[in-house]
Amino acid sequence: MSVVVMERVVFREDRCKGCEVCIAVCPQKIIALDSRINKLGYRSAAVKDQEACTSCGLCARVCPDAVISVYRPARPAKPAPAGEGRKAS
Amino acid sequence: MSVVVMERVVFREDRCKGCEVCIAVCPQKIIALDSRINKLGYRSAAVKDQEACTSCGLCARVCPDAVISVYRPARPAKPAPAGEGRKAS
Amino acid sequence: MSSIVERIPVYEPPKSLSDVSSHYCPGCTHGATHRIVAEVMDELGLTDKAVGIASVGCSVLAYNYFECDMQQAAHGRAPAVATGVKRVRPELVVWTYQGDGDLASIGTNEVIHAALRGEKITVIFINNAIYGMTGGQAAPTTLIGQKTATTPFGRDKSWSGSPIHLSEMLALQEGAAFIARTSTHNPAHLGRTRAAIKRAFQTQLEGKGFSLVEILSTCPTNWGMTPVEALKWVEEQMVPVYPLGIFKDWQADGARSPAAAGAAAKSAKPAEGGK
Amino acid sequence: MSSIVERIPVYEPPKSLSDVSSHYCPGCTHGATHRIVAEVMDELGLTDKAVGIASVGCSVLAYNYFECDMQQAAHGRAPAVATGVKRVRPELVVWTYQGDGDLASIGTNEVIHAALRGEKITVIFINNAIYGMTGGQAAPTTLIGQKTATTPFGRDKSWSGSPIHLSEMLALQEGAAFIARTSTHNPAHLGRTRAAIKRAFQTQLEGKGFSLVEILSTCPTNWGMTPVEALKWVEEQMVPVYPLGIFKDWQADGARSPAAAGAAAKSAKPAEGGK
Amino acid sequence: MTKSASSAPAGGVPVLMKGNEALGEAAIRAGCRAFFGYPITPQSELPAYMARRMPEEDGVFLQAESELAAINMVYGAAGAGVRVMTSSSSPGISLKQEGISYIAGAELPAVIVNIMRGGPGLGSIMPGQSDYFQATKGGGHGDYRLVVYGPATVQELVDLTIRAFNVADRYRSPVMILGDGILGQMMEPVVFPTEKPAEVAKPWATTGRQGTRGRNVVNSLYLAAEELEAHNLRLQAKFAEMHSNEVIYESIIPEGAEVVCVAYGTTARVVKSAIAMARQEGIKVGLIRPISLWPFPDEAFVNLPDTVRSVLTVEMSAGQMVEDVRLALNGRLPVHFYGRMGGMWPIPRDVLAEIKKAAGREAGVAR
Amino acid sequence: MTKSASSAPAGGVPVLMKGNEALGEAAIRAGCRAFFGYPITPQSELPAYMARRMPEEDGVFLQAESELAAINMVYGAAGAGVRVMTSSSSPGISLKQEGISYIAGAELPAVIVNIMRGGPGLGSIMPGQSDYFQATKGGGHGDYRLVVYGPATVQELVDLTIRAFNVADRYRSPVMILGDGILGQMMEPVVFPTEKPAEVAKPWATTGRQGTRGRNVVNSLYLAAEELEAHNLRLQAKFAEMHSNEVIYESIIPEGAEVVCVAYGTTARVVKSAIAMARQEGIKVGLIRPISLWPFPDEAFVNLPDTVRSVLTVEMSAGQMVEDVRLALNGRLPVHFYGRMGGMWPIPRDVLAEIKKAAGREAGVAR
Amino acid sequence: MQEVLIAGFGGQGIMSLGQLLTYAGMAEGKQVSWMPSYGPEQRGGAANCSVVLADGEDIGSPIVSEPDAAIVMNAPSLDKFEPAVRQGGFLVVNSSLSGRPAGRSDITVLEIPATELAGEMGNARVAGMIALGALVELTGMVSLQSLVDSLPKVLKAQLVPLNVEALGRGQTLAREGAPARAR
Amino acid sequence: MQEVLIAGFGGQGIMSLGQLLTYAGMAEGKQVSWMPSYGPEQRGGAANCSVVLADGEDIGSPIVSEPDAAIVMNAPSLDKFEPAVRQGGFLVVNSSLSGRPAGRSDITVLEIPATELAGEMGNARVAGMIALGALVELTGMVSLQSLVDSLPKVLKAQLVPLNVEALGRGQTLAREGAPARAR
Ligand SMILES: Cc1ncc(C[n+]2csc(CCOP(=O)(O)OP(=O)(O)O)c2C)c(N)n1
Ligand SMILES: Cc1ncc(C[n+]2csc(CCOP(=O)(O)OP(=O)(O)O)c2C)c(N)n1
Ligand code: SF4
Ligand code: SF4
Ligand code: SF4
Ligand code: SF4
Ligand code: SF4
Ligand code: SF4
Ligand SMILES: [Mg+2]
Ligand SMILES: [Mg+2]
Repeated sequence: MSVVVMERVVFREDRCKGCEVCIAVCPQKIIALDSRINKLGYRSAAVKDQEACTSCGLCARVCPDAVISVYRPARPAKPAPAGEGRKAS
Repeated sequence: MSVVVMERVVFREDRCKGCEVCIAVCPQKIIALDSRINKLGYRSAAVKDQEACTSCGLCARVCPDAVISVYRPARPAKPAPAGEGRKAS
Repeated sequence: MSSIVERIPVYEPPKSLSDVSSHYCPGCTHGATHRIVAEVMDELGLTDKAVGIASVGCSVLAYNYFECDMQQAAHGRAPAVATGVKRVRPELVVWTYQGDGDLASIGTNEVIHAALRGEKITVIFINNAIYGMTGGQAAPTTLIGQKTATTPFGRDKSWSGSPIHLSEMLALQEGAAFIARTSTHNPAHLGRTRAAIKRAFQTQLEGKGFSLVEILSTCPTNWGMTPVEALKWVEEQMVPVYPLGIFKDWQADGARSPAAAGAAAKSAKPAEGGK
Repeated sequence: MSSIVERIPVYEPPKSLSDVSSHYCPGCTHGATHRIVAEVMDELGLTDKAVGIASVGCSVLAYNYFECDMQQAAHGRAPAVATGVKRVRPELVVWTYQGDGDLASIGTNEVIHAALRGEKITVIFINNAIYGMTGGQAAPTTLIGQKTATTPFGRDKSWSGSPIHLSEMLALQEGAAFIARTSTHNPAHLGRTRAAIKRAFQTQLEGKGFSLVEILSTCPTNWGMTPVEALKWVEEQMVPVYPLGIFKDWQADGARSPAAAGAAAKSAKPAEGGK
Repeated sequence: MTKSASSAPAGGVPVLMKGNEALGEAAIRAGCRAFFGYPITPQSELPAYMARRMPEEDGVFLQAESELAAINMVYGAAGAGVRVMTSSSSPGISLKQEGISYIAGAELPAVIVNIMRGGPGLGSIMPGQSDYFQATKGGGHGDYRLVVYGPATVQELVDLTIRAFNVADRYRSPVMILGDGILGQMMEPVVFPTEKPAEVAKPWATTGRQGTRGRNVVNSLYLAAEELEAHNLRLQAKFAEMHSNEVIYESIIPEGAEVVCVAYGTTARVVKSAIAMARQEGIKVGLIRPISLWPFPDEAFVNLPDTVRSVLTVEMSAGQMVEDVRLALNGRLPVHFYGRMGGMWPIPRDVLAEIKKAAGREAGVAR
Repeated sequence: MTKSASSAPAGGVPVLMKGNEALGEAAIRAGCRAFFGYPITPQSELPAYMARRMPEEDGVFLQAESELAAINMVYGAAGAGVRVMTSSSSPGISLKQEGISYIAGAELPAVIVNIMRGGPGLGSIMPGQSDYFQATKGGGHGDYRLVVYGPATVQELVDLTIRAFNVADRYRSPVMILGDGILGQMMEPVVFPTEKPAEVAKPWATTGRQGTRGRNVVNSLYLAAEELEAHNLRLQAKFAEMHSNEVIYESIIPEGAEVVCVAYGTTARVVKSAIAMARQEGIKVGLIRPISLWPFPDEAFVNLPDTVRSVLTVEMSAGQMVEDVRLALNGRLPVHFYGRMGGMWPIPRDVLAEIKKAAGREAGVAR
Repeated sequence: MQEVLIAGFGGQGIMSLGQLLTYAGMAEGKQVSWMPSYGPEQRGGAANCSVVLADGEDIGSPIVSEPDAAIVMNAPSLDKFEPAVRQGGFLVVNSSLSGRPAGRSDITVLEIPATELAGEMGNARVAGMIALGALVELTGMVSLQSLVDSLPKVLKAQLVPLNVEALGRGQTLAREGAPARAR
Repeated sequence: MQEVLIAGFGGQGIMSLGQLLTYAGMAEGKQVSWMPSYGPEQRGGAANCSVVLADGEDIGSPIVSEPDAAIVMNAPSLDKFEPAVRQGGFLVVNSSLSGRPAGRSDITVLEIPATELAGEMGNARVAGMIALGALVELTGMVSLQSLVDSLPKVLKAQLVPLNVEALGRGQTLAREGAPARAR
């Protein structure tokens, strides 16, 4: 399957419980709850503006339901803040 | 009942288990095991020389079976060492 | 399946975490901690040689969420169950996942004696200051004044005592090789939690003795807060009562060596008494 | 009955001790400690308002040896039984008498949580490094290398861990108001034991919280020694492993105040860890 | 959600309450002055209720660190002479078995509540009746018996709880309320009595000598076998007395009954519904509902009419009380069994089908 | 004093051993590789023996901090796929009830030894048989059964211990050895087998996935009632299979027997002595000796000769197994009972007197 | 005897609805019982309760397996309980979340977009009250007034007015039979 | 079948005596059993053991209530077990500690001042061996040689010679019948 390269943040929306923790933590303030209810009965979180994402990974690191995967472009447009990558903690 | 005044140390011999702890602790080395066996089946300890007793109370304080009572004369011949009386510990 | 990917993963869910939706409430940090444990298992390559022991509490279904072999233990007895596994299969990496009701109330004896014996097991201890699963009763970790189903007027120190500091007590045990308390209230602390869990597993891998990480956690449902409020409550209310840090670390030199830490802890006795 | 007595008692058996021969082995310090507890009961006038809780161990028959009301508790549960009595009759003086198997093995949970709650009870804790009554098995207090029925080759630290220091652990609890460790190996130490027991009862009388005195004791029978050798073994082998002293004292100022003692004990954590 | 009552419900008039909460209130009205418990579903409303109400009554509510601690706190408090209760559900009751044996051995009055769930092991939190053996035959060690009540309605739960305290004191013996999870969770109107509980003198209790008497001792140890046997004979005499005096049951045997059902607790209510359905189909069916599970109402099985062809026992278990039914009948009638397990409950339609089998109205025989 | 063997006793030839120690050796020869226990009289020689012998066999002996810990260590080790045992005596076995229910619920093979003493409560350290109900009816919560063996000689203790491990593995179920204190303490010559135990594959055990399979889970929780019921039905099917296959008993019914005695364990030996005395007085008496106490040998009671007038059950209890005897007979014969309690044991002369009563040879009827 | 089942998921106030009906029945002098049933989740998950109302006779089983009347507030509840309703009985369906129309023709079915209507009223949590108002109107098992009078027993005072309104809304819908399909 | 009871107090080596007899019986090819009984004390207190020896037949009760032969080493044991000895049986009494002479005339009684004699031999603990040597000589239940051969199973090697001597002493006393009162 091919992947849309420019999606830095991918939400498995049917796993989201709408807890809003990712929303609170995102430095870019680009996550919000969807209006539609997923099959768990919750409004899922989603990123409104993929372009604004810095791939900082904070949302993924706080999500209690492993909903979120974060990527950065192979040649990063904006480099992710140092020390916040997966191997860095 | 009248009491024999000169007995500074009184052993309830039928309670003694012959453990020899009082013997080990007596500074005057005047306690020894009797040869006869008491009704518990043990050789009881007894004081050989009441005169030599200083009423120091150590034997009574170590006896695990509350066998021993210690007295001093009303007008003490030799005063008991300070701080070893019943109230002192 | 394969595709030309022009992006590099910064974060992807760990493979040791089962690909299922959990029963945890929205925002409950049980989920985040599960994820972190699974990350460490991935990193250290433990999935194939680990046996996890789920306890009785909200995390009872942990046996559905981790990809390693799992056992489900009776309430409070996970350290005993882990001992049983580890003693007969010392080559395995055995760990427990326990709540504060499970570990700090009914199961205090089992965890203390496992630490005493220096059992080479790793304990993940979720301190959320409450009994989550049974509907929000007081735990020994409940804060003074905190309202719960069984302290409806707030925990009263003169009646129920003060919050228990189990990590500090365990650190006194010579058999305890690594004891730390961390928190989940923000990404930085989640990172420290991950580091502590990793060190705890390494402690076991290197055969050094008992390891435990106490993790300050939320229970938004029974605290009656939103998940975000709950994280803040951890930071503002719990952290001051439960100091974070490493209480015992076999790796560290100086004051952190087991003997020194024990000695430091034992220094509570200043002088001979009596008289 | 009365007679003209020309001698003054220096020492007479206490009235709170029942006038019967005990079942204890020759030279066992259970007897001496019983006597001392009874002396303190006499001195503080407790016989008419005390309820003693006998535990399961050689001292199980303690209910025959003290003149106050007594209950006999299940193995390890004396602090829970004492809690039951004290909570419903707070005007009584409630105390337990427990061995190290009873208190430091099967009953660790009950004593820790009684201390945590600050139960206003007094615990007399007999540490003789062995299970006396059942014929000399290892206790958590057994010394490294000590041979017992269940450590026939000597207690091996790598297998069974190191001796437990329960008083130090209990001193960390805020609810614990007086915690001390004393010994029975000579008259001076018996005197300190008496002083500590008195202070423990006073702690309860003044409503300050949980009090406990750990008393290093002998078991000549299961140690395979004469009583006199056994006392020497306490002095030479046990005291170095189990430091004597007061670990917590609500009366004392400075480092001995509960908060300070707790803080000192908690200082085992030197720094935040985990990156 | 029910609003939590900030004070006692009125007596003498019906109030709608959850079984678990009504049980707590009943205990308080019976003079219970101490409750020691540990949370477990499906009985957690009971400790929560006690946490609110006990302080109002100057009573003690204490959440123990474990079920073990709770039952031993009960031992202590009972020994000190107050009315005391503990409650739990199946796994927690298993943990209390040693303590229950001690309480029975030391002859202490106490009330123990088991709101049963599905087993074995951790099982589930759904209702069950599979702790009947444990309750009635002695889950603990040694020869002892508990009076065990199996209430079927919230009102009966209240009435039996009050009775339990009285019986416990009368015999100096622990009494168990054995309810299923349904009873604990359901709401029904209930009327609380207005009378104050009788004061019971307990000269044996460890209340401190207070200069008025010799030492009291609470104990279950008798090192000499002769003494322990004598103690046991005394206990057995007491159990025999309970057996004569404390049997309670409900028996409805219509004339011409073909089948008699036996069931207790909520199951008996389901069976009643099934019996009503059977009646409409022209099948006459009786019901024996043991209320005291121990002592078991053997006498209810003595003079069954000749029309009765067989007996059908229904339980939320794999078949436990059915043994007592067989013992009571001693071979006089065939005994069928229908059980649901693991948190499932029987429904009237299925019970009706079993009744028909037992009546020989349909092919097949219940196992 | 016996000198402690520093290594295993020889196999194939008689050696004189204490019951408790022989039991330990039998377990080792059955492939038991882990023992978790806690001291209690009158079984303490067993852990002490294991403490000496296990290290020689590269096995695990660990003194747990409590009986609770011990039974849960057994759970862990059994779940990890090794043969494992624990032992205790009455009060300690009560503490293990929750754990036993978990082991049964999670379907783990394990051997649990109860060397019974006098009860209830702390009771005494003298021998008893008053934990029969607890062992056979389920002292823990939920619907489960243990296979329970009641050996009568040290040799049988050895043979049944070995059998227990095999049966436990075959059914993935805990098996209990229910001995009385006499059996644990006495010495008799015993012959140990020389064969090695069979290796049993346990593909379900949590041995680490090792890259070879998916996750194994050991568990007794089934939150959905439907699933828990299905699990229970599976368990019940297994118990039914045990009931068909695992009954063992000894039956000696002489021609013309007037009375049949029923007894297990050491009591059965006393009864044998009494039967010999009765024979000398011309009274023919039979014996049914249940060896598997659960499953109970109902079948032994089926074809008793017409000459038998009544059955006499003898126990060191207030009457527990007697209920199973009555269930097995289902009213066909009157059942008498003679019991001693609290650490007392019956002696042959007194049993003889009860036999005569049961035979109607003397006035008075046993209760 | 009226046997009622109310089903949905946690958070929909299912239990309070049942309790309200129970209080109302009690106020009218009926025998009553209420019995909850939950899934394992602390939040969310399936939830239902049984209510039995009886005149005179004692209540047998407090667990309703064949309801005379039922409210189903979501799709899984519709699937599970529609078939259980006794022939000739009543079923109120929350069509906002039921996923599909009900299929039974031997019972009276009333479908109401209750969650949407509640949303319009400003609080999605009153959806159940709308359904209950409708059910009571359809069946007459208790009077609406009894429900209204009992509201303070299950709700905080400030919530009462909105819930009275919701009950009324349901009553009206049932009277109008629209958008119900009463067959 | 020979049923033997050996009684005294803790510390007199009662249990080892019984075990020795059991080993000896086993060595002679008999069925054997040994069964101890203690008081609650760890040290001191009453102690007795039952030994059953049988040829061919299985052993029933391992607890001896009516012994064919008994040794009583102190006064309480004499009081308790003298009446129990089967008519025509044998009783060896340690007259050093028995407090009173035995009273039965329907059994063979041998009274030996065993503790004193043992003291003369240098170790009070061999008193029991003297009594056992005597009992075996009186009854012939096993040979003295079998006892001697079995001694290493119950004693440390260095104690064997003294105990052989004690057994022999008992044998001699029984042969001589003095100071025994064999009635
Ligand atoms: C023996 C026993 N007692 C009580 C329970 C009920 N119970 C289930 S979970 C739990 C406590 C949960 O609290 P905690 O351990 O803090 O875990 P959390 O749910 O907060 O994560 C209790 C008491 C049980 N299952 N078994
Ligand atoms: C539940 C239970 N487990 C075990 C025992 C057996 N038991 C009796 S006393 C004892 C331990 C005694 O040791 P300790 O407490 O140290 O007292 P000591 O005899 O040394 O004074 C044990 C394990 C018991 N009676 N009950
Ligand atoms: S990766 Fe960082 S910036 Fe991007 S959505 Fe997540 S938190 Fe916001
Ligand atoms: S943190 Fe996870 S579960 Fe919570 S809202 Fe964000 S994506 Fe959803
Ligand atoms: S009082 Fe002192 S001197 Fe006198 S006998 Fe006792 S120890 Fe010796
Ligand atoms: S200390 Fe006491 S028991 Fe021991 S020998 Fe002296 S008097 Fe006797
Ligand atoms: S109840 Fe609390 S601890 Fe349990 S899952 Fe919900 S939020 Fe988490
Ligand atoms: S066995 Fe040990 S602890 Fe027990 S009475 Fe004897 S010497 Fe004291
Ligand atoms: Mg918690
Ligand atoms: Mg000890």
